[in-house]
Amino acid sequence: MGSGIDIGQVPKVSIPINPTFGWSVGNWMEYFFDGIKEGKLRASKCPACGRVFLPPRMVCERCFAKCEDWVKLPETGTVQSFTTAHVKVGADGELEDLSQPEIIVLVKQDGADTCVAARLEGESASVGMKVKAVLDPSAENFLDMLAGYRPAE
Amino acid sequence: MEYKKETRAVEGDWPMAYWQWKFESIALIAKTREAFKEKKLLGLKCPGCGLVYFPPKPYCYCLARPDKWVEVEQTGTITTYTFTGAWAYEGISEEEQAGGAPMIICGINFDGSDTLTVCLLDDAKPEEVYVGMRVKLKWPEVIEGRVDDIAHSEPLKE
Amino acid sequence: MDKGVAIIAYAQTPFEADANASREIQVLEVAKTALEAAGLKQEDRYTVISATNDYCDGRTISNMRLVEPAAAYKKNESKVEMDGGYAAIYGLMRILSGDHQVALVMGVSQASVYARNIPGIMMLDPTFDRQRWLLNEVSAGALQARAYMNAYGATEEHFAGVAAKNLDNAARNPLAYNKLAGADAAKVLAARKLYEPITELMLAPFCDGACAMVLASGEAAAKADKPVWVKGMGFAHDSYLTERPLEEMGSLELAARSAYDMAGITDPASQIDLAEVHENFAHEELMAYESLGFCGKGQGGSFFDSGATLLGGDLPVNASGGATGANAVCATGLARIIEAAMQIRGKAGEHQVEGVNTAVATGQTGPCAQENVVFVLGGE
Amino acid sequence: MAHTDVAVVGVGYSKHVSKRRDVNIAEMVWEAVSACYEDAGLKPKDVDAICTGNMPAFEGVNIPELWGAGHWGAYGKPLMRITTGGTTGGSVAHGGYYAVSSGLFDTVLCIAFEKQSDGNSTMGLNTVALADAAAMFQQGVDPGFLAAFGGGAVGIAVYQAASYMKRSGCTTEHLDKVSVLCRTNAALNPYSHLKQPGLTPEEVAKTTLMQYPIRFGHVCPATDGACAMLVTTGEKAKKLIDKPAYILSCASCSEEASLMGIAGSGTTNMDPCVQESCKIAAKWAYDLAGIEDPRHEIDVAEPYSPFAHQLLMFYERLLLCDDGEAPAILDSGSMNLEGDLPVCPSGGVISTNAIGASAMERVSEVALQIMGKAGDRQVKKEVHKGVAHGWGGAVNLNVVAVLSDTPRRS
Repeated sequence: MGSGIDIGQVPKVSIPINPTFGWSVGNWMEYFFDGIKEGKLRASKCPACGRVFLPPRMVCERCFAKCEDWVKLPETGTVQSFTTAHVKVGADGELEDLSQPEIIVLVKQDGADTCVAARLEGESASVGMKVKAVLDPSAENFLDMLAGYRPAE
Repeated sequence: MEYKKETRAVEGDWPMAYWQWKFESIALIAKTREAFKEKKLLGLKCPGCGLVYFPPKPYCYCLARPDKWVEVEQTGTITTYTFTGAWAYEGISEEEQAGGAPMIICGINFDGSDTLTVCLLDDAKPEEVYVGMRVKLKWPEVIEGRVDDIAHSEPLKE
Repeated sequence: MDKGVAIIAYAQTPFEADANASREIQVLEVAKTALEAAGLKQEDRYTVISATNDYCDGRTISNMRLVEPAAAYKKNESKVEMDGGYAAIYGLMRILSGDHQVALVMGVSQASVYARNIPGIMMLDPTFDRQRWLLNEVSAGALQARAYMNAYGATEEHFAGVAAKNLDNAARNPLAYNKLAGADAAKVLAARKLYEPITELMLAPFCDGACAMVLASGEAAAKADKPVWVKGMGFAHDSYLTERPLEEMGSLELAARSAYDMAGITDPASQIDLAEVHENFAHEELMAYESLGFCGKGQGGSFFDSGATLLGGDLPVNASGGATGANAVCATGLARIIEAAMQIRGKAGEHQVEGVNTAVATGQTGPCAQENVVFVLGGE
Repeated sequence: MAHTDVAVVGVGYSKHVSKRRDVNIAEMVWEAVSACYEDAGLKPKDVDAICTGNMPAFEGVNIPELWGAGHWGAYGKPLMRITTGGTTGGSVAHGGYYAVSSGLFDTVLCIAFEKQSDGNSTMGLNTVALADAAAMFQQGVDPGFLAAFGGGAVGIAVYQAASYMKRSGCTTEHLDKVSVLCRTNAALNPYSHLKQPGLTPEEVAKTTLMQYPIRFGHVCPATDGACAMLVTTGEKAKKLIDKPAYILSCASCSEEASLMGIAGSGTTNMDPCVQESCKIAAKWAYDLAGIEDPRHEIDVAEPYSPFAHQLLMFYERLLLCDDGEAPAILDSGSMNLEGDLPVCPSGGVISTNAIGASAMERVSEVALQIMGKAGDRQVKKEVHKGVAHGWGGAVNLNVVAVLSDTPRRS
């Protein structure tokens, strides 16, 4: 049995096309973004187990119940975990060095049972640190309306 | 919460421009293209099952790897076909008929090979085409060593 | 398991940064080698399960072009879009159903042709996290590492130690890609900082590679030389990364429990001789020690300090170098199963551990090890 | 060796329309899942494992289960994702079958879906061939020329249709009739997308020609939708419902890709209408199911047919008649709801195509017909056995499942 023909370096090709997408966020996330526009942090709540979801979910994964209850959460929360980022993922998927390190925090909003990953405006972070959400209702991209967190005094 | 029929959409993409693909067959076809300049069709024969692949292919279903260049005939048989342009269909409107120049596209099994090559069929009417029809390759006036060099075929008058 | 299924053959390509072969040719090589080792021919009857990812391969229906190279021509074929460990699970199910006697399973990916960290970002919640571009597999891993350190007192030195062990082990594995003989914790800590506490040497770098394995029913395995028996298996799904306690590996724990139940393992630390763990980051290996029951909750760091998981220890983990040594997405978990089988057969060469009869192997999919699969393997 | 019977005990669908912009992917799928639980009278706690799939390029989300499966009751459960292109839904159902018949799990939830409106569906399909296209450009092929070779918007289906028609004597009138059969059946199905009650062949014949011989009226729509199916052991099924639909057997078969691209095409699949792999898969499935004479033993068929000619072609390849006989059988009226062997009572893929879900919806429809739960589209004859089919890849993958009102083993 032959092992093919020696062709030297195997050629590579590419094509300059980037398929685009538009993911509809659904009514639960819609209500969340509408809320931030009015300066409110709205979380959905499971009617069965009371779990509070921020960002909101339509279904509680533990109870399979539809989360039709809503609660308004305070702007404060607690850092669950954090990382100091020295890199970011570039458009080509490689890790590029950042000129200035930045801090990414995983925050549990007071009253919520799930977390939000966001930037921390500040020099340092620690687990358990109290933080306050920075809302920017006029942000051009609605995903940036929850701009990040800053240390709560 | 007022239920909306249309909610916001997050825009994003798949940056495929940064993806690449590796193809052994590109190198194999490059050799075939060179042979076009001598008006030759080169196929690749599998040592395992004896199939001749034209265009050449780097692997075979039998798990052996085709490794022997063989010359393939320039006559062949149509195994499948279609037409472009709405003109080909009976009973269509005039606007549809204005749909552009007619093209017959067919899959040809060149004699001496076991695979299919897609070519245009010139000098034939759609109603004349059939599976099993004999055709031959029609070389362009200037052969540049491109895949397009073997883009055209014509009915074989035997 | 009352009905026996055995691993009767396997094959791996060398893992490389940029293999001089397409994924089709890599798959053909492992499929052909594994079939031959199993004494099978293309025309024999077997089912084929591949593990590939459309986004890594840059092809919708990534299995479509693999039919011939994967020895799947005119075969009963399917594909899982997860780690290769899941292909092994599906192959196992097909045999246990009684409809099939032999299954060829495989996994392949080539990081040299895709934008490395993008497929991971495309796994995130598209309605929120994804386009915020903060989370990716590495930053999420860092958040998990910190949560684990905070909960249980593990340190960066522990992570560095694990990475150094795996890099050094990989140096003995001729197929590994990321190797560093004599690596030590200081070297790992001094490497390029990515997302703290993760340095470049603490992660499993994406690379090119493929592997394949042949599973057979007890009957079909009867003639095989040194079959390795699947004693137990389990797999489980955990919550999305922002909705669960990151300091735990819930799905690995569940998967291990079901695999151990099946295999009759009640005291993993004493009953298991060796583990091959799919760790995308050094800290995940420590967390796996706990989830696999090698030590108590929160004791991953001290268990590592005891030296048990070193190549000469009581319960060597990732003698092959693990995913740190080579991480071809979709092949990585299957490679762990194959490495564990090699150890049981006594065919692991320079990284062979003496006297391995029962081994555990894991595979994972998703950010922060969201989905996990566990296999318990045993010799005669 | 011990075996376990497998039965479908519940089926659920989301709405099937062209654009669901009020829900995200996970929420849309939840609709099908929750309807399915309700149909079976089960809860997520009763489920031992989950099998899912879609065709991810359409949504641009990699392994959407990671983010979405919590909405489907997957928390803490074994989950396996199976994706095989057009055959995905069928492959997922097969996964559910093997999960139960292996004896490893009792009750398995199968989920298949597609939300095409989140992406660009033409682009989604193009990503099947972009790699090959890139290679062709590198060889000096003009993009426009390549598009014509690829069959333009309708792809390889046009070659297949032309070739099938030539071989079988099927005419364009037959294609029009197939569209009528399916779209009028779809009008009776609350979960179909394109409902056209009272459609006539003449109306189909007046739709715009895409490429010979395919007109717009012969082609499936792009649908947003999801399907869920609960399968369990024969023993549990009998306790749950009066009339479970047993999955007797599943088989798939792959041939070489015949995309007519750079890597060429090999042996048997040279002509895309031959579809030998469908015949092989059907043979394997019938053998396992103990069916010797499918033409007489099968009571209902759901061939996968996004293009009109495929309903006839796959009817033949599923060994329900000889090659070339299907057009005459269509003319005889036997394929209608009240016929001898009704085909695509659901309305078929030509009426509803949520890509990843489509091949599972063939299985679920046959199950509903056997369970007698198909509502207005329930076929007239008594249904004992049915065959469900899926097709995909670069015309090279076929999946077949055989269902029955009586179990295979006990």
